[in-house]
Amino acid sequence: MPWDKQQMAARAAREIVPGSIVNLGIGLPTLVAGHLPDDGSVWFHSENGLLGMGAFPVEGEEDPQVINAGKQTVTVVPGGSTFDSATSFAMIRGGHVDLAVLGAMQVAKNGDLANWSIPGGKTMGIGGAMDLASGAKRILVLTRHVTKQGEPKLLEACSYPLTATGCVNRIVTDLAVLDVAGDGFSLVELAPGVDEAEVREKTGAPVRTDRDG
Amino acid sequence: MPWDKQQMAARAAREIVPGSIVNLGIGLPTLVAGHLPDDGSVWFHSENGLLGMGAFPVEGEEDPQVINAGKQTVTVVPGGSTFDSATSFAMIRGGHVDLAVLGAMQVAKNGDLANWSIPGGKTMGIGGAMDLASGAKRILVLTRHVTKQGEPKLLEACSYPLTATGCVNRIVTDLAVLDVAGDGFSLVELAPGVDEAEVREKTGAPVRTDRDG
Amino acid sequence: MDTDTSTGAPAGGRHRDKVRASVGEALEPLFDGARIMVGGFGLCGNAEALIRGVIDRGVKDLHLISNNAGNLGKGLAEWLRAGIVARVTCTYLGNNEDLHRAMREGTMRIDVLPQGTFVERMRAAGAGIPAFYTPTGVGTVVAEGKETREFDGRTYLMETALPADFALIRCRKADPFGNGRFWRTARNFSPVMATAAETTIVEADELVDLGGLDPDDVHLPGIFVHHVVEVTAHEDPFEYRTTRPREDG
Amino acid sequence: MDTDTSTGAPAGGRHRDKVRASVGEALEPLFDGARIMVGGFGLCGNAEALIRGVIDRGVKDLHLISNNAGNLGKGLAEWLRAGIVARVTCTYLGNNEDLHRAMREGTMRIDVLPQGTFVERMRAAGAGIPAFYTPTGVGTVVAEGKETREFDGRTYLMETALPADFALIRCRKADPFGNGRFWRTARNFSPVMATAAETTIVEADELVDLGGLDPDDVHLPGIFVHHVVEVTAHEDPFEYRTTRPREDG
Repeated sequence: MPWDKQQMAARAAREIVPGSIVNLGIGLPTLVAGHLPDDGSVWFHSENGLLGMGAFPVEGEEDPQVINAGKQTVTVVPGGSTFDSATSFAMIRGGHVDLAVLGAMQVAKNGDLANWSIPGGKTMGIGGAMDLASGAKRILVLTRHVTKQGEPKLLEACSYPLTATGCVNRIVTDLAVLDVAGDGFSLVELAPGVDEAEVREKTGAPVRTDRDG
Repeated sequence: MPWDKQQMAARAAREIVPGSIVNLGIGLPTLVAGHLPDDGSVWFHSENGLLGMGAFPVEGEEDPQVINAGKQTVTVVPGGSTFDSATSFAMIRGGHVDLAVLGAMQVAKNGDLANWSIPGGKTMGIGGAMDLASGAKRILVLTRHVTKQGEPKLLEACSYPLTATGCVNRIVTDLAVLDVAGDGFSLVELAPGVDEAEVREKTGAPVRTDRDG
Repeated sequence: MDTDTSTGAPAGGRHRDKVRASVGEALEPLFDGARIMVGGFGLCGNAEALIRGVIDRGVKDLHLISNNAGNLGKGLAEWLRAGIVARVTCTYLGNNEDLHRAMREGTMRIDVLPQGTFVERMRAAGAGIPAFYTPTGVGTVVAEGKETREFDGRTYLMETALPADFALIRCRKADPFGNGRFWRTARNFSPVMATAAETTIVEADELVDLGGLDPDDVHLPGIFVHHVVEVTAHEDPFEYRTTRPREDG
Repeated sequence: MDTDTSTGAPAGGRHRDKVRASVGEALEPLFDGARIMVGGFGLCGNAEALIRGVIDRGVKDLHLISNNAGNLGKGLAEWLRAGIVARVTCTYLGNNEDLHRAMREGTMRIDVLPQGTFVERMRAAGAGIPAFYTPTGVGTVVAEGKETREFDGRTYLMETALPADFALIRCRKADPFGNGRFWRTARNFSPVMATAAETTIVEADELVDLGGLDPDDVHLPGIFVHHVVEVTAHEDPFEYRTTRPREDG
């Protein structure tokens, strides 16, 4: 049985090492925070100018001037800091953020990422996506394996406008964990009850396993 | 009789308009502050990271971590602020400093300034001189009219390594006040008892007056 | 700038008498066609009174430079509805239906930039840097028409400074010289915009005395500020009010 | 970086357990030939214990990146005397006789940069900007061998990022995550150097608890810091002790 959203987030959380600085993109990636040990060993960066982002506030303690990049009310953990956007993006572009967990519309076998615009659709804008995709040390994509229409999202090449080229390292989907391998995707792990055949069928580029060499 | 150092500084102080941000170079220019009204209308910027630099501290109240760019102990006026060097030079290079008062070894008729190195002599270094000379909105040079050896410092062209090209607006010397005029220097004012002939004689480029022009 | 004819020096500096009695007075310098930067991340940290005041001021054909250009019909979305904006430079449209409508109807030019490039271009303008290179946007539509260059084997885009005529920003505290301090994530683009604009106008929740801010506590030095107006009442709307239950804490 | 073979992900982040028990322990990562940035404007804001500790550490052939490389025989001048420096990048020699001697005798390569360019190159390194354009130095010896380019009719030099292996800086206060706060003009280059170095080591006058600094009061976010050591005793020498008489005040 494929992973559900929370199981996907939990699997993604296993990719996060203690002592790292992590930026979680808008949407599915925000669920990842809930699956980490509450020991203060991971520091969340929010590109609107906050390092040390904490959980949502307790009801009644919301501050409209304490928000994350998705404009949700959040809290600041002890040891958190606030700063201007130039400093915040210096952190990102300068390679100081260890990991960004991003959503995706399409990922290509060479690591190209498309996650900001669908041709002919409503453009939400770029926001911090391009800077995060090209600036963070490691990019983990968290996405369903196929679109609502059942089309593969892991492809030979992206057809949608790119966010950044060759930036993705690993992908966690509802079916599997895969690495970008240049000539295809390398299977790291299968969701329980999902087999290689299903993953291959639903992936738009070659999927290889260790056994393939 | 030519102006002495304090009279030169007093004359330079007359160039400073209320409500302006001023950076005073090391040496003679630092005397200028003592000739301004103590009404808080002029804000001194020190490139080591201080805006709102005040007078020297009262004896016994010196703080080795409150210094100016000449590494002298100073104070901070109410409304003063401290910041890092990148911000400090953003202020300078970004044109936010209204006036820099700088010393000079040589000034050319086109506004070229040389004030950091004498070939064959001891090089003190560049420090903030080049950024100030090319970044401040207006450059006032405060210098003796001739060298200790009696050589003119206001010249057709500088022979010493330049600090910046075409940057000087006005020069206050012990003999006169002159503007850079491209084809020479334009006489603005004479020190008491100094005549045009003396200024012309001690200047290495044409000196013109309103009558010439 | 006016010139004092007796000395040839500038006649009056801008760094005195900065406190304005009203929003209208603070906005007096605006003009039609001005490039105006407005601070805030969405509706967070908006100079609400200045934003509304611009509509009353009656200027038009503005080039708005702002991360979001409002949201939920509030803030800068009111400028879009009022028809006083000719051009928008932003990074994110999100659920800002007024901006989507403007884009759909082609009523104004809308440039969407990567957020890091957006703020770094403003920082460059404020810091006297005419252009810089960034990895962001290489190989994307953002790179179209731009120079690329390799450094140490990686490709970068050249981006140029983004200046403005005015910046309208909100501070939690400001003093009469314009030194400012922000609250939490309300800081965002505001202190950078202040450096990039020819004239910066600050809406301060609280105007403190000169000396009321410790020198080490100033987020925005007054050298970058030209007008200050105190506005004590703000709506500060929530965009997405997310909470956890109290028993959780 | 080590790799956890089960996931292929990096095995351990650097942003935990940053507090070091001693200067020696804090300096353990140093190596021969390292590029080391050291904060301070002259002797103001020097990480005195770290500076001395580097000599005890026994590393050599260092590339020192510092505004002044010491003065009056103190601070970094001790590195010059100890013969552990192969190269200096600075902006000002002034009365630093040890540096003048090194320049005279040609015992090390010494590059003298404009101060604004020096700090902006470090800021660029920390911010992922490989190069930028500046008006400073055009038409001077600083421009030799560098590209120039016109923007809007003015000529600018291209300058490149200046990174380092280590930054040694001094904070007045720091917390265990490495968030730091400086005192007055002791801030200078330090927070910028912290961004430009692969590893930043902070000497804190006072180590406070996590949460001991308000988020809005942090000058240097801990993301840029990797080791923190508390050192309570400092000489903090005066370079030029200038005063006015008490009756004047």
